This record gives sequence, C-alpha cells and structure tokens, in this order.
Amino acid sequence: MLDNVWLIPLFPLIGFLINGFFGKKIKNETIIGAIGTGAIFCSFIVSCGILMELVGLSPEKRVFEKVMFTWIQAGNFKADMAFLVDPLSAVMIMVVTGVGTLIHLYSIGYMHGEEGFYRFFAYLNLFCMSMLLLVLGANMLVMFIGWEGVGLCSYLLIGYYFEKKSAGDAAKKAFVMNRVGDFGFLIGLFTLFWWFGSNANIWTINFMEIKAASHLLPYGGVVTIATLCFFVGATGKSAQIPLYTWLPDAMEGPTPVSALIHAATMVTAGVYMIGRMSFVFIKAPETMMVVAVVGAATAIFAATIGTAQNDIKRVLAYSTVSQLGFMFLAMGVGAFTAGIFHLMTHAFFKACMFLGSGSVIHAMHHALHHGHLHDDPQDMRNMGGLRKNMPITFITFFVSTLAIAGIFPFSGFFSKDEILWQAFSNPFHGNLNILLWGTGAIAACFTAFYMFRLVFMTFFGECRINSKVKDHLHESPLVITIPLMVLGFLATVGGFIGMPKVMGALPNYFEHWLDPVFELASEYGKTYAHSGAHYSHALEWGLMGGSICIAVVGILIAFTLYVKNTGAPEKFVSTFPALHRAVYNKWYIDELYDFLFVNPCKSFGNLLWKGFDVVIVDGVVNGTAKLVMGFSAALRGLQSGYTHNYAMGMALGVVAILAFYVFR
Amino acid sequence: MNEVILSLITFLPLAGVFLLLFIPSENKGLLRGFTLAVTVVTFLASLPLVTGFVTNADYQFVMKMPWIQAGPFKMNYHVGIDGISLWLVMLTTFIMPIAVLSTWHAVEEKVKGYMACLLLLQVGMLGAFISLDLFLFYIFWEVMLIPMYFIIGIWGGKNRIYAAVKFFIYTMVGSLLMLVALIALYFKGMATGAPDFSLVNFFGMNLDPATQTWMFLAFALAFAIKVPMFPLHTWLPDAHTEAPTAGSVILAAVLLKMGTYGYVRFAMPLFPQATERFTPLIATLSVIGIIYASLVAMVQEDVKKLVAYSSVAHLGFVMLGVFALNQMGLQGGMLQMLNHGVSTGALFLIVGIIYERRHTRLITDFGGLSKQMPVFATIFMIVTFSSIGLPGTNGFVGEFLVLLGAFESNLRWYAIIASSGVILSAVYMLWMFQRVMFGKLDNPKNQKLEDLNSREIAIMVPLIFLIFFMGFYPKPFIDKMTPALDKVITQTRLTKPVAAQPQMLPAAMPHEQPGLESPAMPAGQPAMPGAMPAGHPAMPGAMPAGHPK
Amino acid sequence: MLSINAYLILSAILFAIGTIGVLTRRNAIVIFMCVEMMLNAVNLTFIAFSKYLGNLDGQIFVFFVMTVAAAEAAVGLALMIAFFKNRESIDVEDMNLLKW
Amino acid sequence: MENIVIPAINMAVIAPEVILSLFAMALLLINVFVKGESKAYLGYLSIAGIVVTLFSVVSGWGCPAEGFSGTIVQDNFAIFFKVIFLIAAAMSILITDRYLEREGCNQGEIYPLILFATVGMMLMAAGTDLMTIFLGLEVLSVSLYILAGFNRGSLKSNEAGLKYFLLGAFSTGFLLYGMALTYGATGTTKVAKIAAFIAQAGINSSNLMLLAGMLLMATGFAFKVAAAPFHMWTPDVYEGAPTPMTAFMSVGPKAAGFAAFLRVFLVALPALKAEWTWLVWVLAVLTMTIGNITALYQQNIKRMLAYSSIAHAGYVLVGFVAGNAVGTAGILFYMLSYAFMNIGAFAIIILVGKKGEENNNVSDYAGFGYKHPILGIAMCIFLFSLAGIPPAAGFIGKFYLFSGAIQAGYIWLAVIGVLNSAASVYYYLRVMVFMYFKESTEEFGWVKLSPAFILCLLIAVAGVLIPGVLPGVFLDLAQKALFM
Repeated sequence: MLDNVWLIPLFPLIGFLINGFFGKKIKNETIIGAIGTGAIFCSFIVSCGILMELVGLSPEKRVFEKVMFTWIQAGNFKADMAFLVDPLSAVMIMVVTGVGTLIHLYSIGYMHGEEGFYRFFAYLNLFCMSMLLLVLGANMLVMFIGWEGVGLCSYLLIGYYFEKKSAGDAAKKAFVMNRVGDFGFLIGLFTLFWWFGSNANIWTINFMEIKAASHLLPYGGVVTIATLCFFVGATGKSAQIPLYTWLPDAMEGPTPVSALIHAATMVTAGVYMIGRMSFVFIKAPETMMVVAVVGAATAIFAATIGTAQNDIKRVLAYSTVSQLGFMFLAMGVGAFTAGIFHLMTHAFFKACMFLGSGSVIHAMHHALHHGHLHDDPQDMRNMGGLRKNMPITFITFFVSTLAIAGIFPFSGFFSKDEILWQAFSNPFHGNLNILLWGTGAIAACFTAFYMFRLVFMTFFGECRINSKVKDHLHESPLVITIPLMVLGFLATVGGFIGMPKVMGALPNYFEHWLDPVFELASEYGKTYAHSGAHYSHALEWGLMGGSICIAVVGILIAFTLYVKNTGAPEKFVSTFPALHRAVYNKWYIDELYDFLFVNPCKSFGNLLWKGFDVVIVDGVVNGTAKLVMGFSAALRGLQSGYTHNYAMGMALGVVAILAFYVFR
Repeated sequence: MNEVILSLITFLPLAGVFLLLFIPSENKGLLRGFTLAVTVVTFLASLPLVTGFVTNADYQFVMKMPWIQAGPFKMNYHVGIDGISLWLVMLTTFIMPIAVLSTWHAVEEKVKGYMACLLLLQVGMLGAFISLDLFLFYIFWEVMLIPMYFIIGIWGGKNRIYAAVKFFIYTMVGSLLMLVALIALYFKGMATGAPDFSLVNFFGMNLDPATQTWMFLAFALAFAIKVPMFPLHTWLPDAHTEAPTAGSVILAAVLLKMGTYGYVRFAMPLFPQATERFTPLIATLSVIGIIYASLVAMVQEDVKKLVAYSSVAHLGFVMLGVFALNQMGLQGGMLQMLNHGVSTGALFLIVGIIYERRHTRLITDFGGLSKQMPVFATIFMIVTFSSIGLPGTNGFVGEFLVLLGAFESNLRWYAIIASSGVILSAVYMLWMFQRVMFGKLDNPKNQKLEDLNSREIAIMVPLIFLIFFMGFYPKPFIDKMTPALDKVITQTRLTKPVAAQPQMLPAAMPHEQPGLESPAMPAGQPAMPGAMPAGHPAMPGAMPAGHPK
Repeated sequence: MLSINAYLILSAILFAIGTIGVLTRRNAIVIFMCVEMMLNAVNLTFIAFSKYLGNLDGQIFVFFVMTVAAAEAAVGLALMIAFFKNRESIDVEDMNLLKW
Repeated sequence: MENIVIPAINMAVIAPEVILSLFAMALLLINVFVKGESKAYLGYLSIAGIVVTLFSVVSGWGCPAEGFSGTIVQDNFAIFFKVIFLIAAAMSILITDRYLEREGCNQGEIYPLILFATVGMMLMAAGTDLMTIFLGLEVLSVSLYILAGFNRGSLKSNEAGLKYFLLGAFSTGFLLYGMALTYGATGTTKVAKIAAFIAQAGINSSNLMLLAGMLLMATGFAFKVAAAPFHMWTPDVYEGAPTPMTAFMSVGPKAAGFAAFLRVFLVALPALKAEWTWLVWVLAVLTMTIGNITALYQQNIKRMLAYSSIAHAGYVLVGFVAGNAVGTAGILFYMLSYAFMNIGAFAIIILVGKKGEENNNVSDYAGFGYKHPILGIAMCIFLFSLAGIPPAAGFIGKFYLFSGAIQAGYIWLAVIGVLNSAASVYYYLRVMVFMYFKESTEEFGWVKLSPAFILCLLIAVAGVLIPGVLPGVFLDLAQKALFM
C-alpha cells in the first residue's frame, strides 16, 4: 500500500481532469458530484490503507519515501517528484481526504443549481491534489508545488463568483499575499540549501536528508534567518500577522470552499510546514520566539475583530485566524504535537461550523429568495431562532462551538488546553511564557464570547427577519446534513485520542503517534531549554480548570449580551463608538496596507512609467534623436546656396589645415 | 545527412519565399496555407535535431564550408548546434507555424509580403542560432532586423512607423558597435593564430583586461539592447504594442532570446575577466529591470504593453541566472528563455485573440469575459499562471533555478531582491487578469464576443501542452543543455580565482568547485567530470546529496 | 639676380589676391578671372622653380595649365551664358535656387 | 645644350583611353552629321565603345607596364578603378536616354561628354605624374561642368553647372599650387621620384614647402571626393544636375578622386604618413558626420543622396586613414559596390521623377512599394546596401573599411564610423517608410521602363547582391589591385 502513495494525489487529479474537460458536457450534477466526491473518497480509502500499514510498522520504521521521477536537476540541485509518508503526513492526508470527502459530498447539495457546478468540483479536486502534494512532498520543492497549487486553487475558488468585483479582489489579494509568503519560503529554501551545500557538501532539499544532516546545523545564526524566511511563508499561507487580511476577504468564495480551504486544510499548511521542519526550527530559538509571539498576537488580535463582525462567515474567518494563531503559538513553544493536534481538531470543528453556516446561509438564501427580499443572507442580524427550523444544523454547530470554546470533553478542549499548558510550561521562552499563556487564555475567552455570540444571534432568540419568509426556512437536505453530523461527531470525540497524560484515562495516542517525527526536535530543544522548571500536576489540573472557566465566562458574557439583555450591545457601541468602529473595521489594517503598500506601489509604478520610463529613459533616446535632428537643421543652414559662402568654407578649411600644421 | 539538416531548415523558408513570389497575391488562402506548410515542414525537419542530438558539449550537425577568403579574412559557412542552441532552434521552428496561424485573418492586406517577411525572419533567426562563425552570426543577426522592421512598420498599429524605426535604429546602434569589437577580436585572434572567424578560435585567448573590457562592453551593449535590459528597454513596449500578433509572438519568443543567447554564447565565454568584472553591474541592471518593469507593468492600461513590460522583467531573471555563472543559474536562465518564449508567446497570442475581436487592447474596455468566453478564460488563466511562475508550469522551473543559482553564487542579495519580483509578477498579471476576465460583463460590445474557434484552440494547445510538460518534466530539456553550459562555465571561469567561490568551511570542503580542476575538459563525455562535486565521483548525471555518514 | 624667394612670395601674394577676389566678388566672370589669377600665380611658381631647379618639368606643367585654363574659360563662359539666358544675371547671389 | 631624348612612348599603356577618346570623337561627329529625333543610338554606340574599352582595360590585368617615360602606368590598381569608371559610365548611359526624352533636352553631346569624362578619370587613375593626374582631372572636370549644366532649359541645372565650375576651378587652384610646391620641394612631378627624393634627401615634415604642398594637394583631392569642409558644392550640384549625371558624378569622379588621392599620398608621400593620417582622420570624421547628420533633414531625395554620398566619402576616408592593405582594398571594393548601389538608387529616382525634376521629395514615394513591387524591392536593396546592412555589398565594403581602421588601431575612428552608419540608417529607412508604410496618394503613372533601364537595374541589383553574398572573389581582386 505504501508503494501506492502516489495514488492519493492522482485520484483527485483524475477527477479534476474529467470534470474540467468534460464537466460542461456531462451537465448532470449527480455524475459530476459523484466523480468529484468519488475521486477524493478513493484517496481517502488509500490513505486509510496507508495509515493502517503505518500503524502496523514499528515506530522507527514509519518513514517511507516514494520517488516517482527526477523533476528538476541542475548542477548540484536535484529535486525528485517524491512522496514522503510518515506519521505526520499520514495525519494530514487523513484530515485532508477525510474532511475533503465530506465537504465534497456537502457541496453536491450546497452548490446545486450553480452555473459552474462542474467547474467548482474540478477546482475542488485540483485543490485536494495540491494539498495532498503539499503534505506528501518529500522535499521542499514538491511541497512548494502543493504550496503554490493550493494558493492557485484558493484563488480560483475565491474568485468562483468572478462576476462580483469583491470576489475578484479577494481572490487576487489572497494569491498576492500568499505570494509574499512564498517569497519567504523560497528564500528560506535557498538559504538552507546553500548552507548545507557550501558547508557540508550536502546538496539537498529533501526533508529526510536534511533531518539526517540537521545535527550539522548551528543554533541560531543562519538557521534563524532561514527559519524566519520559512515563517514568513507560513504567515502568508496560514494567515498570520501581518499577512492575515486575505483570509476574511476569502469568504467571498462558496462556503464549502471556506470550510475546506480556509479552515480545515490549506491555511494549516504553514503549521504543517513548521512541523515538518521542526528539527530546523527548533535550532533557531529566536525564530521560535517570533513564531510564538506572532501566534499569540494573531490569536488575540483576530479574536477581538471577531467580536464585532456581523457576517456569519467573517466571524468564522476571524476565528480561524485566531485559532491558527493558537497553532503557531504551539509550534513556537515547541509543542509541535499539540499544534498538529489542534490543527486536526480545528479541522473537524471549524469545518463543521463553516458547513453549518453554509447550511444556514443556504436556508436563508432560499427563504429570502422566496420572499423576494434582497437582504444579506449571511448577516447574522437577519437571523435568529434558527434552531427550531434547522435542528441538525443547530446541534452540530453547537457542539462544534463548544469544541472551539474549549469545553470539556469536546475535542477543542484537549488540543487548546494542551497548547495553553505548553505555552505556560515550556522550557524555551522564560518569563515570556506567562505572557504567552495569558494572551492565549484571553484569546480563548474572546473566542468563547464571539462564537457564542454567533450561536446566540443565529440560532437563539426570535427570528429577526420578515415573518412571511420565516416559514420558508427549512433544514437542509441529507447530503448537507450528513457531513455535518459526521464532523460534529468528530468534533465531539476527536479529542480523546490526544488526552493529556495527567488525565490518564487514555494513553495520549496522538503524541505517541507523532513522537518519531518530533523526537529529534525535542532532542535539539533540550540543549538550550531551561532545565529545572518542573510543574506539578496540580498546576496543570488547575490551569485546565482555569481555561474552562475562562471559556465559560466568555459564554456567559455572550449569553448576557445577546440572549438576556439584547439591548446591551447597542449601549456598548454607543458608549465606545470609536472602539467599536475600529474593531468593526478590523482595526483598519486593510486601509493601512493600502496606504503603506498598495497605493505607494501603484503610484510608484505610475511615476516610474510616466515619469521615468517615458520622460527620462525614452526621453534620453528620443532626445538624442532630436538633438541630432537639431544638428541636422543647423548644419543644413550652413548650406546657404551662395557660391561665395562655399568658397569661403573651402578657403577657411585650407587656412585652418595649414595653420594647424604650421603652428602646431 | 546530418550535416545538412541545419542548412536545410534554415534555408527552407528562403526557398519558400521564392516560391511564394509565384503565388498570385489574390489567392490569400493559398499564400497562408503554403506558408504554414513551409513552417510546418521546417518544424518537422528540425525534429531530427532533437532525436539525433547526442548529449555532450560538442557542436553537432556541423557543416563547415569556406565562404570568404580575402586578405587577412577567412570566413566560413560554419554552422552547428550544441545544447545551448538546440532548444532555441527548436523553439524557433516550433513557434513559427503558430505565428503564421495567429494572424490568419488578422492580416488581410498584402498577405504575400507578410508571409514572405515571416519566412525571411525565420531564416535570420535560425541562421543566428546555428552560426558558429562570428561573421556569419553577425550577418544573420542583422538580416533578422529587416523583415521584423517591415512586419512592424507595414502591418502594425497606429504608431507603427515610430516603433519600427526605433526598433531598427536602436538595435542597429548596438550591433554595429559589436561589429567593431568583433573585428578587433578577430585581429587579436589572428595574432595568436586563429585561422578563421570560427567561434572556437577565440576562446581562452587571455586578452588583456582593457581590451576585454571594451570588447565585452561592445558585445554586451548589442545584446543588452536586444534582451532588452534596463535602461535600454524602451523600444520594446513600442515595438510590441504596434507589431501584429505574429510579430509580437516572434519578437517575444525568439528575437529577445538572441540577446541572452548572445551573452551565453559569445560575450561571457569570450571575455571571462570582463564578465567577472561587470557581473555586479549586469546583475544590478537585471534586478532593477525586474522590479522596475514589474512596477511599470502594474500600471499599464494596454494589455499588450503590460505583457511587453513583463517580458522585460522575465528577461531580467534570465540575465540574472546567466550571470550567476553556475550550473543552476545558467540552466535556469536557458530554461527561462524557453519558458518565456512559450508563455509570453502565448500571452501575445491571447492579446491578439481579443484584439482581433474587439480592436482594442485597453484593459478598461474589457471585464467579465470569463462568462462569455470560458475556453479562452481557461487558457488565458493557464498562461497567466505560467507567466507568474506557478509550480507545475514551466515558468516556475526556470525562475526557481535562476534564483537558486544566483543565490548560490556571489549574487545572493540580488537573488533576494529579484525574488520579490515573484510577488510583483503575481500582482500585475492577476490584476490585469481580474480586470479583463472577471467582473460584470457590462460592456455591450463584449457581450457578443465569440469564444475561441478551432484554429485558435489549435494554436494554443501545443503551447499549453508545453507549459505543463516543461513544468513537470523539464529534465530532457535541462539534460541536453547541461554539458554545453558546463563548457560555458569552464570557459568563463577559466581565470577566476578560487576566492570568488561561495565561502566554505575548510573542514567541510572535500570537493572542488565545478570546473576548476579541468579547464581543458574533454568534450564528449556524457557528464562533465569537472562539474561534479568530488563527493559523488561515481554518479554521473545524478547527484542526490547522500546522507553524510 | 633675384632670389627664388622673391618669385615665390610674389606668386603667393598673387595667389592670395586671387583667392580673396573669389571670396569677395559677386560677379561670376570676375570670380573666374580671379581664379585665372590664382592659376597664373601657380604658373609663376612653377616657372620659378623650374628655373631654380634647372629642369623643364615645371615649364611643361605651365603649358598644360594654360591650355586647361583656356578650356575652362570656354566652358565656364558657356555655362555663364546659359545661366544668363535663364536668369538674366550672372551675379552669384542670384544663384541660390539650390540650397540647404 | 643636351640632346633631346625622345622618351619611351608606350601606346599600349594608354590604349583604352585612346579607344574611348576615339569613340567619343566619332560620336561627336556622328551627332553633328546624322540627323534624327532620337539620339538613343548614340547611347548604344557609346556602350559599345565602353565594352570595347573594358576589354582593352581588363586585358592588361596582371601585366604592369608604363609609358611616356613613367608618367602613366598600367597596373592593377588603375585597372580596377578603370573598370569602376566604365561600369559607372555604362550604367549612367543606360539610364540617360529616357531621362533626356522626358526632360526634353535630347541632345546627343551628352554621350561623348560622358566618355570624355571617363577618359579623364582613367587618366587620373593611371597617372603617375602630377601632370598626368592634373590633366586627367581637368578633362574630367571640364566635361562634368558641362554635364552638370547640361539641361540648358533648367535654371537649376544651369546653376549647378556654374557653381560646380566656379568652385571646381577654385579648388583646382589649390591643387595646382600644392603640386607646384611639391615640385619645388622635390624637383620632380613624378610620384615615384618624389618618394625617392624624399627618402634620399631625408626631408621630413619640417620642410614647410613640402608640407604645404601636400596639404594643398589634399584639399584639392578632398574637393573632388567631396570631403568636408570641401563638400559644400556637392548637394547643390547633385540636386541641380540631370539625375543620370548626378548618378554618374556621385560615383565616377569620386572614385577617380580617390584613385589619384591614394596614388599620390601612398606612393609619393608615404614618408609623411604620420602627418597626413591625422588630416585624413579629421576629414573622415567631419565628412561622415556632416554628411550623415545633414542628410537626416533632407526632404528631396536627390539632395539626401548627395549628403549620403558625402558620408560615404567619409567612410572611404576611414579606409584611407588605415592606410593598410585591408583598408585600401576596402576602398577599392567600396567604390565598386557604391557604383552599383548608388546608380541603382538614382535609376529608381529617375523613374519616379516627373518632368522638371518633380516628385523628388521623399514623400512622393508613398506607396511606391506596392504599386511597383519589384522596383520597390530593388530600391530597398539599394538602400539597405547604402545603409550597410547585410547581405548587401555595402555591408561588406564597410566591414572592410572599418576592419582596416581597426587593424591599424583606429578603434575610435571605427566607432565613430559605425555610429554614423547607425544614424544614416534613419534617412534610408525614411524612404522605405514612405514606400511601404504609407498609402499612396496618387498614381505612379510615370514609370516607363526601357530595356536599357531594366538592364541597368539588373546590373545594379546583381552588383549589390553578388558581392554582398559572395564577396570573396571581388575582395581578392581588390587585394591584388593594391600597389603596395
């Protein structure tokens, strides 16, 4: 089975090709949907097989590389088209294909009747293929194909409704910001490759070879530079400060896209990448700190914005950014397993929530359509009380919300708590730990608040929309609700595989599973970790309880404001108008970027073109021509037509020549 | 048989021109068909070059006949190809049928002259690529100008005369200075025993630095204008904008390559010391060109001009890679030449397609075309992403290798700055794409646009195929050019001190740097022994860095 | 016996006068006469040298110059007449149809 | 009193000149005594004369001889130039007939005059005595004065003739004075003996008399070849003269001037090479630059080509500066190819012109390339050759000239040369811009080709393309024609 790992990305590729080329002719949505879903499902089956096989091997043998062909070879540089299967990538392919399959299935219902149905499925398959390449890539370059490939698909899918200007803008923004990250990725790659080549004569970009040689890497120095560059790549892909602004805009894409790409899979690529190169990152303490700080900052920053958004998907988008921040926080504190764990649980609950919101929007859309109203179906201010109309959606959404809020025993609790604990107790960042932990905890509180705000505004209270429309609000069909139920289930129980040791009820399967991957990193980490700081189990228990309390506080605030005392938010807004405006407008970061980068670039471009290119560069060229022409006109004037002038010219010439030779 | 292939494909179009003269001007269909047939036959005839090419650094398919013998001069009709020119020749023969097809209906006036010009252009281009005699090269180099001048000037747009004259004189200034250097080089060579104008006589001459400097500058100027490098680029947007589609395609796909090819083939190996001396300058100009052209491209209002400026940026990458002067950089640069030929050629075809329908190229006149022209949109998008350099398309491989090569050489900072061009290219291409293809189809004139017809699909399909093929399997391309490029590196680095190599830790340098140990490398071995790190002595052609034991 | 220099200086002066005449006069015939004067100055030089050097080449040269001058005069006058017919002037200032 | 020694007269040496002169005189007589409207037959007769002369000239190739006690020689150098003159004369005659008919000045004298001018040029090329050279030059000049003003009815033609005459005579004065001083300084007028005397007496540039003689001679020759600043007559005369004569003048006398210039300076004054090289260097730069730059502005195509011919004299002077085998051979080759391309271009100009020399503006060529595609292509070939773009003969010529300069170490001169060449491209292209890039505004009804005309064009095209593509044999001949 391991040998057939190449099948995993192949199936979606086939699906893409079929739907892409013939989808328009097929027309039948069921067939198209079946092809798309089937393709990814086949990958899922293969992934399961691979997982099984890996499980059957002893931990140290769980690394397998499959070389397909040599892709690029130039001088010392060689990149194979090769796949790497190890516990980490096995987790990822399971998440991608599993969640992917569900979302494909969901899309059949959700995208029903869309004009570009086939196109959607083709793109979705293409995305899956790229994502699978990304996680399976055995070297940085194959990873980079996937890395950019998912960016491309993200572009295509965000711009799915290309007739909407905002969609086009968002798509472009997403791609360009990702490109900024890719720039970093490339430089990181170059640096690492160069360092190994010139210092150790190891010319490689292969992860396993780098891993084997990683003991040669120094701590800090060039590794810091390289990893910081990689981290820039990660911030682009995973929407971290400062490159996060594309993700909320990316909600212009269809909701399944948001679920798959902008919640479950693509945006976690940065986390995955750091995990993949943990043995390099850990060698750069400064980078680790930057990662942790950026992660924590993003977590809280995005969470604050999330509190004031009214668009249901935007809230989720900011929540995604925030949760990704948690993952980076985990990576930055050396808790790679926790980060990946949160990645997985997040994939479950956030996908579920996105799909749930999609279900809501779907219903709202239909209802509004019936009522010939043009209200925004995504605006939570139009919703309310939907739990009665859409019970399944509500329940799945609700459990996912509990999970993200970190309520025991939902999956998010385990992963988030692990992260917070590690942030507190890790041996790397000294006094910064408290700050990291505190920020994370407050962010968690905010998370609970805004997520429940969402739930309350959407599913509780009274429907704020026209009553005649209300009757048209229906639960979505099975094809939509089944994925919701599956994901909801996973969001509920998914955490148990990574139960903390202190709880002791279950062994921490997840940690054991990933141990071989991150073993080396923790090995390296030990050399500069602060020793001695041992924390008691009591403290761990205490913090665990604390984090639940924090979440509950958040929930209670939300309950107070949005269920019990619905006038309070208004009052709050009127009390602190500036604050609200700032938060509502996302702290004006987009505007800041426009001001700092976009507009200067455009005006600089214009200046270069109209001011420099045309006036100076071309001006010199044409000026030379004009100058010569001017000479021409002047010389022509000498040719007066008068014989005596000509004779004079000759005589002067003679005199000049003679004079020169006589008097020289 | 082998030795005549090159001459055959070069002069077949010329024969075509003569036959063309006997076809009545009114019979446009026959004129077009005949020209297409000639170009296709030429392409087919050039295929044996690939199959028969033996992967080594030698010149192959060589034909050498005495041509001019007068006084001190001896010029031969000396043609042949190596890994450097092989793909450029192939690119030329490949792009020509496409070019002919591209203006099938766009050119309705003076069809005969147009087709004759295209064929003559092909003669010039192929001749320049296959010449191994400096004088012969120069002749073809100049001959190329004439048909292009007419193509722009007669069948071009509104401002065509200005563009054509600018193109011609700009290029002429550079190439004439090159002529001076070329003659001087010959006399220098004669003094050291060069019997004729054949290129091989002039390698490793150890000219004194001052001579090298001015000769290099003269060559470099001619090539820099052709490339074109900042700040000598302003003829290009004009020429591109005014030229008919086929003209733009050929200009972008092949003519610009003449410049970069010239560097690789002539300027660098002939003048190694000067090359070393001017590498910072040229790298600086390349990087400026990348950023500058990208920024300027961003704010263009005319699609074609935008693509033209993007060409400047792309060629900046090529130059950077070439002057990195290591295997990665050079191979990347060469590959990027081919890529640029394919992608930018395709972009110009695309611009031509919409121009033919709408007779405008202003971005603001479009919008929402995706809805009306889905096939077109797909192709356009693929090409756009190829131009951006998305992995999996051809553009990526070249760009990546260029940057990697530059990074591994002394040009590290240049590479870093140039890498930001990767971002900018996404900005300007996608912004343009968005404004043209996305959005509402609100211009009534756009609402009746027809999607691609079969002819247009037929010309795009081979390019799309190549975009992916070269993106996923560039190996055959790279493999064939490697030995020849290694030779260039050896020749150019002949006198280079070791200190110029990347810094190495003394403890960890068991290997020699490429090309240092065997300057007089026996050409003909499958892989260059001198180019292999000694750490992997027994692995010709493949050198995965093993796990250090 | 005058030295050779005297002859040479005289002829140089004559030549200069002729030249200045060409430059300053406006009547084509006068200009031509000045040219003749230049030629004769040259002739004088030749003769002086011939005498001084004691060989005949210079004198033979003078014969040819004189012959040629005569031929030139014939042709020149014919041209002037033709011009005069059309323009009714032989002032060189009137000969400015062709310029720039 | 010594005995008069009858000098060795070797008539065979001047056989070609004699033959051509006889033909010319015969034609004069025929013209007077045979009545008839058409004078075309005179043209054909003169062609016959030229062909006969050509055979006579060529038969001397490779067998050097001298006559008239060394005042005239038959060497390859002279023969090469004579061939150029004869070709120029023949081609000019081929295009004269139609032109005269159109302009209404169909007088037969023109043919003998052309032949006389050719005889003069041949004498210049063959003369090895200042005297012979002077005589040849005067025979040429006197004929040319008449030819320039040949169209009696045209004021422009009159003016051209008169200007040429006055300035030509003026320059003759300088030339002669230079010869006189040289004679005075060396005691002889034979070029070989001058050199021998300088070498023997060891005089050098400190001898002011010799120096002044050299410089004055240089100005005289510079006038003939139209080198700046002695070029100013050229545009006016070329513009005003009947077009076929312009073609003839721009090629033949220029070549003859160079022949004499080269012989006098390279054979008689090699000792002063260091002196005159600088002079010629400056002349070359001035000539190229002024010629090309002024040409840029011209609207009248004849005038433009006049300036262009000045520029071409400049290029040739570059070869002269080089003074080596390559440069000198380059001059020979260049003059040969220049004959073909320039006369070819003028032939087209005649075809496009109307009576009274109208339609000579560049803008009148709008659309010409489409109305007359073959003539258009021919014109393009001539213009590209003039611009020095391969594969035309003009390119090879320039290549050789500049090579000479580079070989001799005059890199900057070559650079200035090529930059000039690049500038010149503009005005040649301009003609093509009108021919092809602009639509015609009126009909080109006036192109009437006669067989003679077609022949002339064919010769011109062949003469541009064959030496362009296969220059080896021509360059070889040029090399063999050097007297060094």
